[in-house]
Amino acid sequence: MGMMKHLMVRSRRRSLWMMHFCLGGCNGCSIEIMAALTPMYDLERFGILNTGNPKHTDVLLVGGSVNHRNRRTLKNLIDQIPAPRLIVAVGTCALTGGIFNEAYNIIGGANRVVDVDVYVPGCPPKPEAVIDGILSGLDKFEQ
Amino acid sequence: MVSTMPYLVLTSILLPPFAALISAGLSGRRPRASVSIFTGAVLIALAPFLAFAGSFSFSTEGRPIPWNLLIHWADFLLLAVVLIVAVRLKSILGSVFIAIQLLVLLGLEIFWGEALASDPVLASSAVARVTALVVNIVGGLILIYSPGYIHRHFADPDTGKERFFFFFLLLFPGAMNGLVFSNHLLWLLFFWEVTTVCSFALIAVDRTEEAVASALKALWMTMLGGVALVSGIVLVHHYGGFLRLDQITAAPASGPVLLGVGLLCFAGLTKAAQVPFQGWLIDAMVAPAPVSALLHSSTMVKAGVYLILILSPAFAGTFLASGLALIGAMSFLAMGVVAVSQRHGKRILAYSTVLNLGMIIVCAALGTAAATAAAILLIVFHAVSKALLFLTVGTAAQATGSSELDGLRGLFRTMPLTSVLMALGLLTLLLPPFGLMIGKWLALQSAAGRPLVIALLAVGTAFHLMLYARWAGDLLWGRAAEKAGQAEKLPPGARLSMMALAALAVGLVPLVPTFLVHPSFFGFPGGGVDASVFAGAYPGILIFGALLCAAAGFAAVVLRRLPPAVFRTPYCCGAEAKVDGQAGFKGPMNVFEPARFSDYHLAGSFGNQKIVFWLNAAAVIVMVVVAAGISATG
Amino acid sequence: MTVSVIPVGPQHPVFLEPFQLKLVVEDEVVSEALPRFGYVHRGLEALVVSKDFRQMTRVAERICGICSAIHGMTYCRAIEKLLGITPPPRAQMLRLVWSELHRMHSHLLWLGLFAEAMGFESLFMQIFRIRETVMDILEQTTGNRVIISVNVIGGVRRDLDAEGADGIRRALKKVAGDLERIRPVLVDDYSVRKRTEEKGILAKERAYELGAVGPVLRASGISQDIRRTGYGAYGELDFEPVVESGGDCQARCKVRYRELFQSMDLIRSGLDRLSDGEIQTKSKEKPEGEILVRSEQPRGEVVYYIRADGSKHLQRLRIRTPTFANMAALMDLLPGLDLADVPLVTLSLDPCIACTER
Amino acid sequence: MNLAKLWVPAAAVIAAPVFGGLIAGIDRKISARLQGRYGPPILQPFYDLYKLFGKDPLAVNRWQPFFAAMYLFGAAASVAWLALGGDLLVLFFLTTFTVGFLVLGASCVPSPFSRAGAGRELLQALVYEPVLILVFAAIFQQTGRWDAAGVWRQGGVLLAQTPLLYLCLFLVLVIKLRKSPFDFSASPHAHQELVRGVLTEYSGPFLAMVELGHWYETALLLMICALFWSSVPGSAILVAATVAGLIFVDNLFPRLTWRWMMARIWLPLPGLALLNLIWLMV
Repeated sequence: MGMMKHLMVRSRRRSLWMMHFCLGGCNGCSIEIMAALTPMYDLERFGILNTGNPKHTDVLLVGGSVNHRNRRTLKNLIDQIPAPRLIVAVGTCALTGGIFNEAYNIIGGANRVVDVDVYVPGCPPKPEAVIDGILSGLDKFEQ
Repeated sequence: MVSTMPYLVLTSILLPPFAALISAGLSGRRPRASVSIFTGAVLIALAPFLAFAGSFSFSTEGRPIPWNLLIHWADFLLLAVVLIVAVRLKSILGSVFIAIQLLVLLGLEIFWGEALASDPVLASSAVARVTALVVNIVGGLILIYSPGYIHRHFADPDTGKERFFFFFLLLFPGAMNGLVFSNHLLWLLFFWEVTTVCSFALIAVDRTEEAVASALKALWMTMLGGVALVSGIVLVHHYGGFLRLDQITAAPASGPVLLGVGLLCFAGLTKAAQVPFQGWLIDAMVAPAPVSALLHSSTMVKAGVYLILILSPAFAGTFLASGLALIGAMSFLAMGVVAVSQRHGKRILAYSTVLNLGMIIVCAALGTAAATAAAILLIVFHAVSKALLFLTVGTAAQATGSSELDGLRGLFRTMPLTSVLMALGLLTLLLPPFGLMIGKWLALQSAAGRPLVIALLAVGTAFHLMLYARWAGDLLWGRAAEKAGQAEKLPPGARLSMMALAALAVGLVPLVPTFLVHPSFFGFPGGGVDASVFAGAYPGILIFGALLCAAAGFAAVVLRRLPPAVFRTPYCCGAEAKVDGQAGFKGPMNVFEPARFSDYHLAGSFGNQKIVFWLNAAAVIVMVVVAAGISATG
Repeated sequence: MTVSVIPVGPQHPVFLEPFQLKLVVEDEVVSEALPRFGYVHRGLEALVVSKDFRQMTRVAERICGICSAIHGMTYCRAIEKLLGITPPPRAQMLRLVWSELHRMHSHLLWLGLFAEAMGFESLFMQIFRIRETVMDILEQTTGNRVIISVNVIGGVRRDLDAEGADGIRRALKKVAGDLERIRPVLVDDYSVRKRTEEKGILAKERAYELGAVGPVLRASGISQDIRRTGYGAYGELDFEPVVESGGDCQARCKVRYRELFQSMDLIRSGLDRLSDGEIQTKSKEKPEGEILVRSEQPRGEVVYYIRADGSKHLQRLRIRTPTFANMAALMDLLPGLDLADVPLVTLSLDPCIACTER
Repeated sequence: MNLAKLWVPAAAVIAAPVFGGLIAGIDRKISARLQGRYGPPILQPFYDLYKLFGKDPLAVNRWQPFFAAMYLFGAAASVAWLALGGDLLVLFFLTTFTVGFLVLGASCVPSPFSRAGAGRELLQALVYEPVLILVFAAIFQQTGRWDAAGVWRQGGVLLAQTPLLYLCLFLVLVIKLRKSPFDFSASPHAHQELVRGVLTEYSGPFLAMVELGHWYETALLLMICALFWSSVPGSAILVAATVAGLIFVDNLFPRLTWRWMMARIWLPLPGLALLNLIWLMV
């Protein structure tokens, strides 16, 4: 049993299917997440695969700040991600609302809607930072 | 046992008309329903005896009743009555074909007269007994199903429509029993005409313009078959001196006799609604569900393939056989193509009937032991599955008001039992280890040596998945509403017959080699079927079936225990919303859009009427070439 | 009920950004398309009330990550005009260099996404590899990859030394070589042509009527490029707008592909003509008045309207982005398309929702 | 059927997913290298699968996971059937069973993507099913045997007489394994208009079952390929070459549309197969 569990933790750490959802932001974080998939950074060597479907997702990368319309969408998406899951807020907007925090339509960072596991700062964070953020959240799967 | 056989057969032929007369004399729904259910039950009880009690024959010689004379005059009378009806309904083609038949029959009577007696008039060949088994069991179940349906169908019990309906519905199985046990060709002709008339009456039962038009279409097409049948009899009798089926099938025919056999087969093609005569059967689905079930599954169309199958020793290996195989394979492919573009459930089933009959005709034409076994299996299992489907679709249509595929979507929510039975029916048409698949397997195997035929069959087979699988999936859309079971109130007769048909469709499978096509029960034309046909594969299929049951049961038990929290809305890109328990999404302007998805019908390419035209033209060309070929070689 | 309704978005793998397209399809042919916006709306034009006009430069850069540098430059140009100052020539030329680098990074991103929308995974990867060279230049010369924040009111924030300029030249040579290598696949391959040729044709007249801008308009055969108005340092350089006549996805792809080379030419000649001197003109004034400024973004013409009353805060900031102008064309193109071509055609207009919704 | 030989299908049922998973791993690695990336470890598909089994089950309704289980059962049963040396035509119907339940599972949910994926899966089946039948008919034509065991024992290089058929079979493989240019029903890559097509609504262990079923299907098709050069080294070479071909084709093409497939592949494919069949008979 212990061995099976060990193997499960190992598998979870090595196989992360990700989805990114861009909330209200400048889109720069999405671009950098995209770039992280490509030859220079190659997320797939860590077993991280881009799926784009919440039902297949282990890691949700949220970029941008929450507004009144996309809040519902984010909730819907989170509801369809099976546990155990990792939620990573990427970029300043997703952390705090960023430069737009004072705008009338902005509620704030992603943590206003979901429990965020890892925060990746930067405007936008570099692909290395995104990778580092995801990988540093892996310990969540130990439990 | 053997001594009682003639009485059993006569009962099976005479009880239905007798019951029909009684029900016509009765007033009130309940008594008529009782007669129908009782007749159905008796036929079902009779069926195993008819099938397994061994061979029998019935001769007219020395009987107190002049049977031959009776049949002849009854035939004249019948045709005369229908002629009057056809003329009154202004059906030119119908009237002409009936008139021709009358004239030819008259000619037969005048020229040959007394010589037309030939015994035994009734006999039971192997194919006949299997067909009788199907006719009586499936037909009986449909009789049991009918009252519940028809009482809802006709709002007013006293318009006479219901009386009319039950009269012909009850008459039908009797005519079919007569047809399959006929050995004498003129007897066969008589029963053949009775089934034609019954189907004509039953299609028209609603008396709507569409129903009458469809009935008249059926009438002229099948009456054209009647003309071919009569002419075939004349040829066969004049050149071969044959008047009985056992004489014709004793040896391969040639020359004009083969042409006569060809005409008989042509009659079979019209009855089995093969191209270019598919039109009447497709339109016939306007009739109430029990009628469609009866026409499509057990009776009318099976008469056509029965005739071709039983004649197969007479044309084995000839040019005619190749022609028939081609026509059958063309029907098989083309009807699949056309059916894909349809949206109407009953229409799809109608096309599917034609294509299955096409495959049976291919088997009959191939004539090998395996092919014959395939034909038998296809006849049996197709009848059961198709009856189940027509009955469930009818039930659903009555409850929901629609038999369009789009209307049946998500039926599981409101009618769990009906929808599951319907889905099962669809899967039995398609998947292993069910009977139709075994039939298709043997058919494909037999056709392997003929590249064109197997190519047509191969391309056609692929359409079946598209026809049935998506439909079955559609039915089970969504989750069962609470108390759906109570809401789905079915009449007991309907529930019983649908369940019985489903049980047959599944439960007959293990009986195939030992029972349905085993030589010890039915010696087959073409040398008989032995176990080698199934060598190796069949036990494997059974093991597969057993494992399937085990796996399905296990999965069902495990999945039953899934807690409700497991169920989530389907993915709609984060815009998911639910209104009144219906899944969907919030669209532009914040408007709720319920989930809607219609199947791919490819109406633009496959549903094109031009395809049908060219197809009919091709079929006519094949027929002309075959006729010319036979004449030339003769 | 013979039709299907398909929601594409707000979260859909094909689009990086959240917006919704409700597609009504029959046998996968679109008969009706309706968009829904608002998922990225931040209301940042209203931020002028809480941020002063210098801070607004940073907000303007964050309207959109892909057009960031040009947004910042356009905003700065508008304020500079209100202030009545002119940036030094060196700053103007550096703005041009970074704008064109940004255009390259945007076009390369687009080419990659376009390949991915066709399901051409390997081409997507190759293009993104080429793109990384451009990203490296941006990082080396400005310190950031996407939001480079080089523009300030009155000039630029960073200078470029000779070594940096040589670095850019070397990198561009590599990019040009790499781009030449993918040309046969991107433009001539049978299967790619099958997916892109005659898909989503926007006729010349229709493009004009619908007010399309940028590469979309140029792919329909209309030669229009705001850079030709000669703002900034563009007046010093000689170039012709890239025009294709097909009006289909392939034409739009070709326009952007050729514009990459055009941008490289502009950068090279810009670097060659880089004059010595200051990189910033200082001013302590507050802006006052009304101004309308246009620039050519990677997606087309962007229009900034600013009204200021001489205080620290602007009175009004209004931006018309190119994607907004092209949206009408998109809605015109979608009906009649195959579902499989919807992502491709939508992407071929290079929609930038973050710009559009602000 | 010899009961003592039941260990063969049992072993095949265990080995096939390992084989299928390895093929998937190698495919991902080589594809990554072709795209200039380092790529995941070869064992990555197994990590993925095991992880999926450990995730929370989510479903839309009870039918969906049931059909997933049936799909897996069908795929495993087909492999067992072929390993047993069973009848090839029956094997064809078993593959119908498999894909049928995949389609059922995808179409029993009110999700436009899954439903459209099911529709496309059916169109694919329309294209490859005739070819499978004709391939089996040709094998019978050549060897006189319907049973796979007999065909294998017969030995010989079937490929020599059936190059066109093998080409058709290769295209079937491309379609069946959802490789470009035919990866439109359940693309393994993201950025598809139908999200993941037929797989969209599956998640966690149910997705794992479907994935496992797909590995069985991969193994099955490669086993059919192996019949064309029925000797151990020969079939190994053939299978390796075929897999390599698949990976290259996958990376060389964008995704085309099913309309293109129906227009350009649907009838030419059985036509080509028929041509080869007639050639065999002459």
